[in-house]
Amino acid sequence: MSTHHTPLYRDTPLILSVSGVTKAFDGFKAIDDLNFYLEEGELRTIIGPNGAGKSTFMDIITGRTRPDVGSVTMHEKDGRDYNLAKLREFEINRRGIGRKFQTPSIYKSHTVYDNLILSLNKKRGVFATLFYRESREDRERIMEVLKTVRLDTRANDLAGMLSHGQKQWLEIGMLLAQDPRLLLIDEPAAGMSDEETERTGELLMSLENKHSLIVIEHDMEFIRQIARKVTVLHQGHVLKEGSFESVKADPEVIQVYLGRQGKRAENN
Amino acid sequence: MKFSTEMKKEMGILCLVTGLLMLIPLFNAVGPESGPLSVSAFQVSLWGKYLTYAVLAMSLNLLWGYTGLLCLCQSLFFALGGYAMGMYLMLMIGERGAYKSVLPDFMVFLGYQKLPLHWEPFYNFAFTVGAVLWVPGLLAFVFGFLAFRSRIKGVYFSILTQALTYAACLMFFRNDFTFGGNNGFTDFKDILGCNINSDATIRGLFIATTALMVCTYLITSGLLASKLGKVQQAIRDSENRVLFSGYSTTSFKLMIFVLSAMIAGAAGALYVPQVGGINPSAMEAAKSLEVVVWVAVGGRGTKWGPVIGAILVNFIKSYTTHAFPDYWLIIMGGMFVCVVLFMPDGIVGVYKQAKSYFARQRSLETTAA
Amino acid sequence: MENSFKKILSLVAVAAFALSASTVRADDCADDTVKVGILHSLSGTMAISETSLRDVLLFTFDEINASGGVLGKMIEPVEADGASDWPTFAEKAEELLAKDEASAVFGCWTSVSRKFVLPVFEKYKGLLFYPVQYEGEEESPNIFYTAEAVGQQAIPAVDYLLEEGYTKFYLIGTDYVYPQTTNIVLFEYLLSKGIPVENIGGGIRYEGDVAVSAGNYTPFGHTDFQQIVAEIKDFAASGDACVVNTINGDANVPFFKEIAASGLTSDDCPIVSFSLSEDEFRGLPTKDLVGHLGCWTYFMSIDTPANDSFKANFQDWLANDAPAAVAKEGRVTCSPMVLSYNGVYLWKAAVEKAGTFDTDAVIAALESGISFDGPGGTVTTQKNHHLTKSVYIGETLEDGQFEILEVMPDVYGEPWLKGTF
Amino acid sequence: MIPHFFFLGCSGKSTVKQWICLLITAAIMTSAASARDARTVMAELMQAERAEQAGLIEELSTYGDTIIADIYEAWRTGGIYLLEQDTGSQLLQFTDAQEWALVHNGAVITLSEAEAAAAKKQRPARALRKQMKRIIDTLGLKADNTALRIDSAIKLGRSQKAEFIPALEARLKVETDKQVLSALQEALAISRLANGEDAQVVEAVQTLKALNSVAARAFLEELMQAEGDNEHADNSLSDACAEALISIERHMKQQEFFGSFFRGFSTGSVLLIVSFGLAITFGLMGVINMAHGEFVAIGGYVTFLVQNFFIQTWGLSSSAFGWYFIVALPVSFIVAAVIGLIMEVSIIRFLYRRPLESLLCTWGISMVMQQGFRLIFGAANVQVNNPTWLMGNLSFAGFQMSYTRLLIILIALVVVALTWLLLRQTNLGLHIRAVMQNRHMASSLGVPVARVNRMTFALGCGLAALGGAVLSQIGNVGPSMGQAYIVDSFMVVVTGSVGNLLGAGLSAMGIGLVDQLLQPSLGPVMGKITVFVVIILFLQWRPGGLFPTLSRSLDD
Repeated sequence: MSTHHTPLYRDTPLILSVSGVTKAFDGFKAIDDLNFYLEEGELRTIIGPNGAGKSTFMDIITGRTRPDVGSVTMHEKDGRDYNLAKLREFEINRRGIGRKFQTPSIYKSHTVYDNLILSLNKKRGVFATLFYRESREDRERIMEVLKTVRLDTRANDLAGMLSHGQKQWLEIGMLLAQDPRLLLIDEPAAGMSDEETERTGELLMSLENKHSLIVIEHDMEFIRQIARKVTVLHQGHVLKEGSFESVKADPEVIQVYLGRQGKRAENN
Repeated sequence: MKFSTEMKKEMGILCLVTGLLMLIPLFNAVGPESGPLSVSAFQVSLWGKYLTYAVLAMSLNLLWGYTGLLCLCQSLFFALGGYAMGMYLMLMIGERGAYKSVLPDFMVFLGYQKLPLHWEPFYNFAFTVGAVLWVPGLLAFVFGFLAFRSRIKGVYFSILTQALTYAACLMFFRNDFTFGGNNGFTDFKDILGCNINSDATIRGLFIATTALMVCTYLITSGLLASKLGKVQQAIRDSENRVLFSGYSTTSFKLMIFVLSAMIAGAAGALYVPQVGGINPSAMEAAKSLEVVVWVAVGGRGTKWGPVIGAILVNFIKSYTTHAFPDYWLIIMGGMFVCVVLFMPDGIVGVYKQAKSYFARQRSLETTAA
Repeated sequence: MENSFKKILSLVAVAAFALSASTVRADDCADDTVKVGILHSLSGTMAISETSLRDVLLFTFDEINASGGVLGKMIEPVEADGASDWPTFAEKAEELLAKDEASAVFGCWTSVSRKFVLPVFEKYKGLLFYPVQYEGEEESPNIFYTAEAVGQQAIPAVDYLLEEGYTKFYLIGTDYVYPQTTNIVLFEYLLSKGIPVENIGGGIRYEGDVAVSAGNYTPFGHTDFQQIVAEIKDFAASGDACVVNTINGDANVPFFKEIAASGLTSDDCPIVSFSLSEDEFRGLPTKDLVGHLGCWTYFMSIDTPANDSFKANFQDWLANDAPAAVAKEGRVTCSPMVLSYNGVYLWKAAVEKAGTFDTDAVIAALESGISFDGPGGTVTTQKNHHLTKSVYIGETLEDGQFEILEVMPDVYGEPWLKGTF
Repeated sequence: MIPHFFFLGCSGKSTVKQWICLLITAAIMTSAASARDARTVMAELMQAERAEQAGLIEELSTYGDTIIADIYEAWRTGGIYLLEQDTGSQLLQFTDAQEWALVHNGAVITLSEAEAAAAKKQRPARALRKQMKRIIDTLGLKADNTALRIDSAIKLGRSQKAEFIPALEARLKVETDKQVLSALQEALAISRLANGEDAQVVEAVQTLKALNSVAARAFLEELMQAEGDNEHADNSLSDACAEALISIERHMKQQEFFGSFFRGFSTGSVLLIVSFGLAITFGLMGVINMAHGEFVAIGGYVTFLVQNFFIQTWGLSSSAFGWYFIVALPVSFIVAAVIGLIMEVSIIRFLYRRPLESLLCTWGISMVMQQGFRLIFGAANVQVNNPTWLMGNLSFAGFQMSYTRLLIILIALVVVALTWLLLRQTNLGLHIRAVMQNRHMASSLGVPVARVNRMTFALGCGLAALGGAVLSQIGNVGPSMGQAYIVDSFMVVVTGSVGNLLGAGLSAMGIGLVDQLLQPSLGPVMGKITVFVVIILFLQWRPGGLFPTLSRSLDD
């Protein structure tokens, strides 16, 4: 695969390069000439006002939408590169990219345990699935994940019966069960209590270095808790990139955020 | 583990049902001539017909109940299986038709000089049985591949399948489509050398239908017990999640779709000799909707729901069309409305409903106490 | 587990209930009644036409019972709804024969329903009376066709049009066997009468050199005739053209409304219809149909004492004795109704001649030639299970009646006409 | 009446000669009968034997009196009576003014009740009517109505009778209306094909070619055939005919194409009107309304009842009758809306959270309603007559558009416009859109969700019935009338994207156009099949219909 978009200063191995990506819906550019690079094991937070193109960005990485222009490259550890823009969702997932959606997306008529079985990083073809037999290894792995997301006591309950926060965790657990290289997490703290939010933050931070993470979030407290490096998206391209503090102090970012928030305050 | 005990129970139920059904041909063969225990050939073929409907409902349940795909071309697959079997049966009439020709009557009638090429292989029973499965299967594969690949979902999928059914129905109504047009296939004489009207053949067909039902049941529960069954239900709950968990939902849906089409085709193939004919109205859009209604009445997404729904609805229809010919539509329609309003999970769900009702009562009592 | 156990219990209960309910035979015939089946669609698309036949049958049985029944036994009609669904027809036919042991069954309208019940009647050695004009090409030992064959409807009508000096014929019908057969027979007939092929409109399809289909065909329940009417208008533009219409049932309404809207009148281009009788006119804007033609073996306007008393008795029955479900207002009589009526009386005469209800004996009696002076004149059974009867050609009036233009007495019923011209 | 010997001299091959003979006959007749008038001849004709009729008809054709048309119309539609008395029989006309007039002189007389009862209705024989039609047609040349004049001219021309040529020529000189003029030219040319000199015939062929006369095709073909058989003739005439035919056929093809467009729009409008209600109940509300077809039928039946009310109150032939359709439109809307409201309150409101069960439930309701119609109105179709002002058609650039179809297109536009206004410009519309987008959010913002649901469902049902009222003008009204459209309606709504009214409108038009454009080449059955294939392919290309809704939520 082509690598000419890879930047020259590649000192730490990159896991993902997004270069020159543009995506328009009916003439409206949701993503506009976006460049974005993520290092192996990094935890990156993306912020930006509504309509900045955050979710579309994730859609493009995971193959849900195809970019009009530009390339999205995933770098394997062995040096091979894959153009994600050419792959379908499940193929991208099999390369090790997991995604958690804004609203919890789980299988509500399956038990928590079965939710995780389905997420295990196993062969996922039709016939492999048909003749799959559960091994002890698998069971242990599931119990381990369940402990990580603190759902070990609810393994046999139907997932639909869980609370909202627990559903969010279950979904994170499902991602972990896949053992992905890169996790994309869209607003994990939405709808959680303060305590739950904090625990979620801890969980995410514990994943850093083992996995690469991209987190989209609105909750500033939460971002402060977890943020190492923050990317600010605005009108489909990167407005600013840097530490949480430097971004927070940036006048342009303040303008983008406050300009809007000020208006919203008036409306209310 | 507890799976095995549940499995045993299930098998027990299955055996019991099969046993009960077997009583029908048994009483017909050796039972008394009259009295409440006598079973006439008419009843055997009638119940045979209900059972083919039950299998058809099960095939839809596999798609709609467990995978969440509301397919409105189930009657098309059923009819295709029926037509394949019908072609064999038409050829078996031989020279006993009205025109005393080796060609089926309608062909003589439409001026055909010789048998069309695609009819030739249907002299062979084995080929016919194959065709009963692969013709609907192939159609489902091609159509499903196109539809699932372009992510056609929900009601769009339903309407698309309905359009397919409608188009096929109009096609089969055409006289020059070599399948007999509106009159379809009727007046069969033999199947595998046995007189199709003899009691023994009718019993044989009934037993074959029961066997098909048992097979379908086993396939369904086998699937459900496997991880594939879990993926199937996961697709129903959250298809995108499955996709983002690395499963190619297209392949899974396609496989279920093809399987379901083949089961429906097999049911159709057993339906035709028991009913004595087939014509294109068997694949009308309304027929597919009827199947949906059977499944919904019995209980969608349950193993026995479709069977109970199909048999019950058709039994009541048979009874009321004879007993209350002017009012049966009102009776049936009223019944459907009541089912929806008072039994949201279908007939099979009534038990669960009752249980939760009593549980609530009990808890009320305890709190009161 | 408990759950599934209950499930099975309920299943068993349902099955047992169903089985016992369907097994219990109706009470054995009382000695003084004889069961006779009525097998028509009372629901679904065909109910529009068939319900009237059920009504007239009920009337006929009451009339016969009032005059002493058949062989001293009262007729006990057993009704079943075929629901416009052909497998249901087969099922109900079997039920009537196997369970109710009906001595004779009167019913069916569409050809396909007859095709579906035919094996059942042959298997149970039953007897069916079929009252609706049909394409012929059939002669079952267990069916009597009181219906008009092609030679008793289409051929006389075309003869009349030829006599009137029409030289161009447009054939249109619904795509099923009756129109297809009628039109191909007419096509052969018209050619034999020296009408050139280019004067026969609607399109002809050849299989090699043999014409296998003539005319323009629409699907069942077609609602949009704009294109076809435009074509007919072009066809009729140079005069002396007429239309032979074998469109089925409902679809005639949009067809004639389109014709009326296009300004094509019966003087420009008369339409002769084979599926429209007085009963269908109840649902058609008859003022648009004035002057168009019909051809049947009975018209309500026949001015004979037999017909007058038939009509009066029927209205009387509707007013006083008809069951609640029978529509009472604006009722008319038409050919299929009268052929149903004739069928019952022919059966009665045959039973009386045979002296028994035994089907074989009754069929033999019918084959020997039995006459009945019905409302449409005398009808006589033939050995080939069809009837010799008078054919009437009429013209539609604005009140939904026919004015009789021509009578052809005692036309022989011949089912095998294809390829004879 | 015509002396037989006249024909003896006419046994020559030339048709022209025959016509001359006829002309002479006519001239003699005219002079012989000048003392009589049209009324007398009509009265004689009514009582004449079959053998005498032909002569009287010929005689009648020499009169230009419009009274012939009046009396004939009365005769044809049953307004002429014969009163036989001892003193002799009298022919009477029962006039529109409800009076008895003597046919032979028009004097009004009074009859006693017994006499009136004894009078027997008279009707002309069919063969006579065909001939009478021709006479009436010449009268039509002088009619005030241009459509009648055109009609009459074309019929005269088509008869190819030499005796009409002078009448046509005379009219041509005074006629001012363009369309009538071209019709007259066409008629003259067709007549001259058979009656003219050789030069005139060639000229006539040229004229017909220039006029693109569809009616002339058969005559041209006939002429060409005759010329082809005639070995001595040169080919110029038959060549001219062939050329003219090609030109006419080409013109017809063009007309056909434009005609198909119009028919496509009209079919599309029908689909639109019928499916618009469903676009609301199913598209916006998500109720899979299988009873939609029965609401369409309610519209048809209400129209039938309104029509009957008008007939009972004012009579079928009164001018008031024409208004019934206009009254029926709002009435059917209201009746169905009320029934829809009752249904919503009693059943549908429990099903909003269970859309798939709405299918089963409304399926049941549809069965009950269908059989209900049969029990109330009978199983047969009921008769709905079109108001007279809807009969006939408008000619535009050579092809005809019937008033019914034009009205339907108009109603479709009005329905779309009104619905758009309702949804976009009113408070109720705002509420409807809010509830349909997010029930919970709307409810917590104080929108009266239950009421909005009721109103929306009633609106959808009312629109369905409106569709039924419109259908009553072009199709049948019966218990299963809605069933014929239910599949099409769902197809329209889904192809246009569920929940998008504009999409439904466009898809209805698209389906109508595709259907009508395909029909001429494929025939109705294959045309319809192809439409379904096109829809299937279209949804392959756009899996969410015409205007798919973009959603942020993962599973919708």
